[in-house]
Amino acid sequence: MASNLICLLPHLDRVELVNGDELVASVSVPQARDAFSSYMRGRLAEDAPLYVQRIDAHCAVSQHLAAVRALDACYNARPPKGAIAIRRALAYAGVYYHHLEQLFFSRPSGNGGIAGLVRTDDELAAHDVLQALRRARDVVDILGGRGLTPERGIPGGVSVGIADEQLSLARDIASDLLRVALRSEEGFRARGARWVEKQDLSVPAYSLATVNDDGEASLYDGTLRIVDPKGVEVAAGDASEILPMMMKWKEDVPLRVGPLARLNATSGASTQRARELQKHLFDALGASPIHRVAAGNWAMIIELVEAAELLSSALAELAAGDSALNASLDEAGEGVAAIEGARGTLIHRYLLDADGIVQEAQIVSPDSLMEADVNAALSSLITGRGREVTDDTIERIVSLIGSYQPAYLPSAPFSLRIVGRDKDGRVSQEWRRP
Amino acid sequence: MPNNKTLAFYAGSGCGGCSQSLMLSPSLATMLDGADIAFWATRSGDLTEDEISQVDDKGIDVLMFAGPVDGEASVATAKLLRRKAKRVVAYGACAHLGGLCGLTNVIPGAKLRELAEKNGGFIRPLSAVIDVDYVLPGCPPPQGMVERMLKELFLSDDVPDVGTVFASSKGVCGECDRKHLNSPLEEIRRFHAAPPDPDICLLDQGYICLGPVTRGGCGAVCPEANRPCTGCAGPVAGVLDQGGAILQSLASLVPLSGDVSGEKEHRVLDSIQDIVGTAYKYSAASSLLKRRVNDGE
Amino acid sequence: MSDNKSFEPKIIAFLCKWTTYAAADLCGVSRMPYPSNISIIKVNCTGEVTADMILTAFEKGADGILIGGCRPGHCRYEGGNLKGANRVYLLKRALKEFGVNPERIREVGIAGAQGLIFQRAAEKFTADIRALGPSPVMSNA
Amino acid sequence: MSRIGVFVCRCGTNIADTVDTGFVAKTLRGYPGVVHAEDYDYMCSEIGQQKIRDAIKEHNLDGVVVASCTPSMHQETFRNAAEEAGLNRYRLEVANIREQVSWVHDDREVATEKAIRIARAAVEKVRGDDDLEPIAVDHESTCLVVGGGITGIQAAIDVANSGHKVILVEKDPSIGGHMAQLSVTFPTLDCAQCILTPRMVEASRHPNIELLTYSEVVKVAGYTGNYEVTIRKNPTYVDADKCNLCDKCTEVCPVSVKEEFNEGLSERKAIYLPFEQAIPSSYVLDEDACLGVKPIRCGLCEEVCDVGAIDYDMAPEVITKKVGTIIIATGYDLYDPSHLTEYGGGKYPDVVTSLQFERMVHPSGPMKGQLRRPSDGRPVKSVAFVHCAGSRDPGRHNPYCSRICCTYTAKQALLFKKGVPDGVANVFYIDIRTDGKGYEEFAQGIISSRRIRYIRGKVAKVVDEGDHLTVWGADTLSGKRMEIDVDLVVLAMAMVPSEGTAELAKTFHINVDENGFLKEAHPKLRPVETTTAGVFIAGTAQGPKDIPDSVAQGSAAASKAIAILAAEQLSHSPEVATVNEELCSGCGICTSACPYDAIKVERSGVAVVNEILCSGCGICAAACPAGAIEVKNERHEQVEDMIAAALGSAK
Repeated sequence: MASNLICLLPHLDRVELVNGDELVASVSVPQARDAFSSYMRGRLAEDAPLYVQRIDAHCAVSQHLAAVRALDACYNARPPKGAIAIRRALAYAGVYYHHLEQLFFSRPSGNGGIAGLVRTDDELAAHDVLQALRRARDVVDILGGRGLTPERGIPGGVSVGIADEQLSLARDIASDLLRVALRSEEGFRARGARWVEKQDLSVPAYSLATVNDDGEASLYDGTLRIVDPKGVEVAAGDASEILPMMMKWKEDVPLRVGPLARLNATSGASTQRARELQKHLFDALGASPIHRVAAGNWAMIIELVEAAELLSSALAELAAGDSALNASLDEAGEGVAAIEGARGTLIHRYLLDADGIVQEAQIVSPDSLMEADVNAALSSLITGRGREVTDDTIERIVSLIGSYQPAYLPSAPFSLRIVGRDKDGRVSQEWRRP
Repeated sequence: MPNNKTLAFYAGSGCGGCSQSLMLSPSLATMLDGADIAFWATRSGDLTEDEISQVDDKGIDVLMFAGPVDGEASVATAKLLRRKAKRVVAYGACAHLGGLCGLTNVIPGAKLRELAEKNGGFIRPLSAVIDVDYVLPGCPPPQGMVERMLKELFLSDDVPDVGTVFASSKGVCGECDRKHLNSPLEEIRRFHAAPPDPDICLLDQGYICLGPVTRGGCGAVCPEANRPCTGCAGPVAGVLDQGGAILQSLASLVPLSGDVSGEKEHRVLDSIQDIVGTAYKYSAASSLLKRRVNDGE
Repeated sequence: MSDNKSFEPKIIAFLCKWTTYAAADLCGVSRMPYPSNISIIKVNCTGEVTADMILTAFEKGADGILIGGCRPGHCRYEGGNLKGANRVYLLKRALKEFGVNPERIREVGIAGAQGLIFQRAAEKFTADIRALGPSPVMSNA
Repeated sequence: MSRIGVFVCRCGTNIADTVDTGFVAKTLRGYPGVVHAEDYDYMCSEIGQQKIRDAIKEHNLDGVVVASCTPSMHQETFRNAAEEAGLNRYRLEVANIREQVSWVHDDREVATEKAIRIARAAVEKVRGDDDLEPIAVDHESTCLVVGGGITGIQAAIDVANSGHKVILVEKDPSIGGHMAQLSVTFPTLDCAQCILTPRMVEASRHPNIELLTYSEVVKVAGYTGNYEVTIRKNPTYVDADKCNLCDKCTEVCPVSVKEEFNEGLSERKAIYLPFEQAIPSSYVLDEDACLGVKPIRCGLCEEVCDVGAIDYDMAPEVITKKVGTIIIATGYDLYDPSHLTEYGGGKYPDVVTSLQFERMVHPSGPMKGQLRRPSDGRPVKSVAFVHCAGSRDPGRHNPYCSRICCTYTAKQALLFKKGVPDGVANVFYIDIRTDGKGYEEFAQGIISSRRIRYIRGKVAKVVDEGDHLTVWGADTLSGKRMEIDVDLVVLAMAMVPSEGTAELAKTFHINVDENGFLKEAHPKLRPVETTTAGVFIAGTAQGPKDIPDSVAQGSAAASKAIAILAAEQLSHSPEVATVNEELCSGCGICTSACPYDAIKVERSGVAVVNEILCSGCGICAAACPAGAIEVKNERHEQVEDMIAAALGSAK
């Protein structure tokens, strides 16, 4: 393992396919033990949101906000409404940006992304999508203070308010983003839905998501809720309650997070249009909970619409010139917070000393939460294929991993390695994701 | 004008921010129009050594290299890529300086270090292993700098001088609108208390801001967002060691108390926490000391 | 630790031309030897010594750095030596983080007439650096 | 590519004994940029210098290194030679291989190797050196003297006599200072007024001296040769030109306050004449004591003034003056006696300070020379003089010796015995320090006359018993405890810097020492200069001293000032800080680092160096976060290359 920062986060590293004579399959989500904690130890607490977003730039906004919220908890601070409003809007813009990028630019199809895309004559002009992505970045810039990697979040609030003209610019952009999201969803339904329907691999799993007071999905804060494969609630609580449970579960209980889980573990989207669009999904694949792995893509594009709607209404509510943007901070201590990151539930935990210096730090990423689920899916796939390793098997594995899209491949800058081993455990064969 | 160059993008490792910053550039489409793309690898796995080898030597006009160099394998890849490219751009803070990854060079006794050492690799800036022709700073590079690079490299008849850094030679302060009062540094402040006054120089208020030692070109975005500059664009043209430069300046701002023991000044200086994470956040690997050593400490 | 018997430390001395540099001259005039390990760079004031100068010296292979200026309170430039001392104080904290023993930098305040004190300081510092062994910084490339 | 010549001096055998100079020259010949290298017996000799001149011409050298003795010895010699051959003098550097190599190392191999490194480092410096020209500066030819005591008066007269204008600023209403208060001066016992007054008059009438009394300097800007000073003239409310000293105003004035000139032993009115010989000779209305001039609440003085000299509408006047040099002679105050609680200082009326005693024995003082106890007016028959009151007491008071107390106490004891022949004078001393010309003879004469009782020991305590004071002490010679009843105790108070000296030092950008006195540039070699060029100090503001020393310093400062004022133009070293505008972002950190206010961030957003103010110390360069500031010919790259060469490392 290199000392690259990505290894600080639990991430998908490789798929072990063959173990001696026995054909098995397992993903591995290693993390240098305590690496993130070692890296962060001794750092200024308020810098944590700046580090984490640069460890994981695809999910920069989610990482930033998860760290900021965990710091709120460390200082026992209750940010004022104005600050929460800004952060919420930022969270929605971040999810929008992420989903758009993932869906159009980081798919494991085409020749590696952007270069091919620009030359594609898609009905949704590549130019339009790229423009929307840029504008989404501009909203992140306005709300977060810096494009791609926000700066505004600080313990107990935000560093500064948003100027009037900036706010109205963001509002203009947001309505445009909704338009693009709706067109995208339409386009997807026309072509992608059929593809999803064909991918019949279905793996029952528990689902984890954050719900608001009405039981609807929430993308910033709320109560964590876990439902079993049948959709029956098995646990609910805040991050500090759920975290210890997760740590015990994640090895052996198939747990799913991300857009599909947000569909399964909640009463549905919190916005009207997204709710309507969810009906199409249910019509095609049956009622919630849906365990068809490929449905993650569909759920994601609906969430793109939801994020745009939420962004518009959050921006409408934002009052420029609100000066009460910071809460007083208590003595520093330990804090845990979860946020519905674009890729799924993301949990941050920090332990600070009295000076606000990081002593311990922990990130529980969607990747690591879903380890068991992916393994179950792989296992099911391999068994179904008669344990024969052909090129087609590899293709299917890649496709399966791709279906966990929200949480997997594109966001890990490491390649997916598919490894076969001989009897002695030596790597005998190795495939790389094309 | 159409761009007839052959270009390539390679992000060996890293967080993915650099490729996004390039993708989002408004000039991207213009740049790609007419260009040949040798490869566009946003992670090392996108491209094997064999695939790179197939490209003609000097067959790439401009190669943009993002991400840190962090081990023998990546050094070899960097050298191979160098052979294939006429011009190499160190793209983003990791390639330019080692970036945030560079802090792992300095973490004492951590597992991370052992792992890195076993791998024969500390974080190094690209220029430590191959000749670098151009630098695009930033974590990730700010839009203005990306635009400038694309224009000068691909959309202009003139080729920029080797050694060009697509940023200002001056510090971020030159672009910061905050009012500068020249206040002495008598107390270090952090975001524990209320955030700083958004109109007054952060250093004046006791917040450690790397604006003076960091290349501008970003438009002082972070101070604009009421947060101090953390130095992502690397040292200004006139200094070698970014961290050393901010430390000497901070010490200079502490007023002499008149007591020659220096106790009062030391109290202020002692209250600066996380020296490396603050002064060398992105530049530890490219500092004059480069990495942590064992000096019998 | 290396074989310190065969180890000859390389020491760069940044000396203020008004005082410690003159004290070193006085050692010469008085034929008071001190270790040849010390190479002197004349500066106007220890307050002129930059972080780049100190770190460059380490990077170029110095095992120790002696900074000699006016005694505290006696600077010709109204506390330039104290400003320099504050910079070194902070820089030493960074050196420590990089694992470099901050004892490799020593500051002395020696008046121009104090040749003997310079001689002793030079001897002591050379002996101390010899005991610390070679600086690991240069082999760090 | 540089064309550098290297000349290695053998210095007879001084260098050549330990350093193989031939090998050094040979090795340097192979160093990049060196086109000529040779060694010679004595480079400083005419022949040696000629070698430099010849080589510069022959090889068209653009830089020269002379490896020889310390640069403070012959750098100027060699630079002159280089200049004669047409090379800019600042392109010659000296590598110090005698004092710092051959004379301190004895191993020939080691010394030779080190000499090579040192010479190479000098080559690296020369390689980066630019042509520089000294900076010529026009200047003002007026001198500002601050403080109108005997020191300031002396300095003012000396400068004025050299034909230059002087502005003499005094914060009190009259010049004269403490000397005007004294009875007689030791060791000659001539009357202080008699020798001072002619000088005061001379100063006031001198055509080149402009006298500004009741005035204070509030701001100083600029640099040597070109200072702009802002002076506040406080209102006296009396037109000095009209006042005819009739004294009617004081007769009607209803307010009485303690009289400063008599150290509080008498009272004066709110409108008053500072003292009889005051210059300017005019009454002054003390605004703080007056019942009120704005609005006028009394007006009696104006009513009785026949000549209409009283003007209640006077207001403070702020003026600016341009001066070339400044002499500060702001004198001393006595240490506050109330710090000496064990002696009842400031509390017991019959425990007086040495200056109060001067007024008491002064023939025209408040007691007309008849010594009486301030408390009850009884004649004084016995006195205890206490030496070192507040001096030489590092823990509690001032650590230093006030220098003049031993001698003046002897004088005061003598004056007491003269006035009260049957009186008893006791002097408590630690030891007797009488270091001036004739002082020892004077004091010993008094001590050995045995008319005065000298007791070696400190006074522990003074107790006011109503009709007398009891002095508790010890005679350390006999080891006996002492308990003496006296009518009066005189404390030989320590001298301290006059009030406001610390602020004054800030105003003039100069330093104070650990005791608060103004600090000289060098305690021995530059006693009246400060680290700020063109600002000089003299008299007791610099440290305790007697009248002759003060006057001598006044004259010394005057001669230093005249040297500048008389110069056609001032010349300034060109090795000053310079700002690279391409790198400076205008952060302003340099401005707080500069000891001389020589660097400012201009509107253009970059820092600008005032080369005339800049001393080239480089402190700003090390404060600059951007590496934008460098001292000319000592640029960062030069120094870094020198470091590498000195370490024997590649660049």
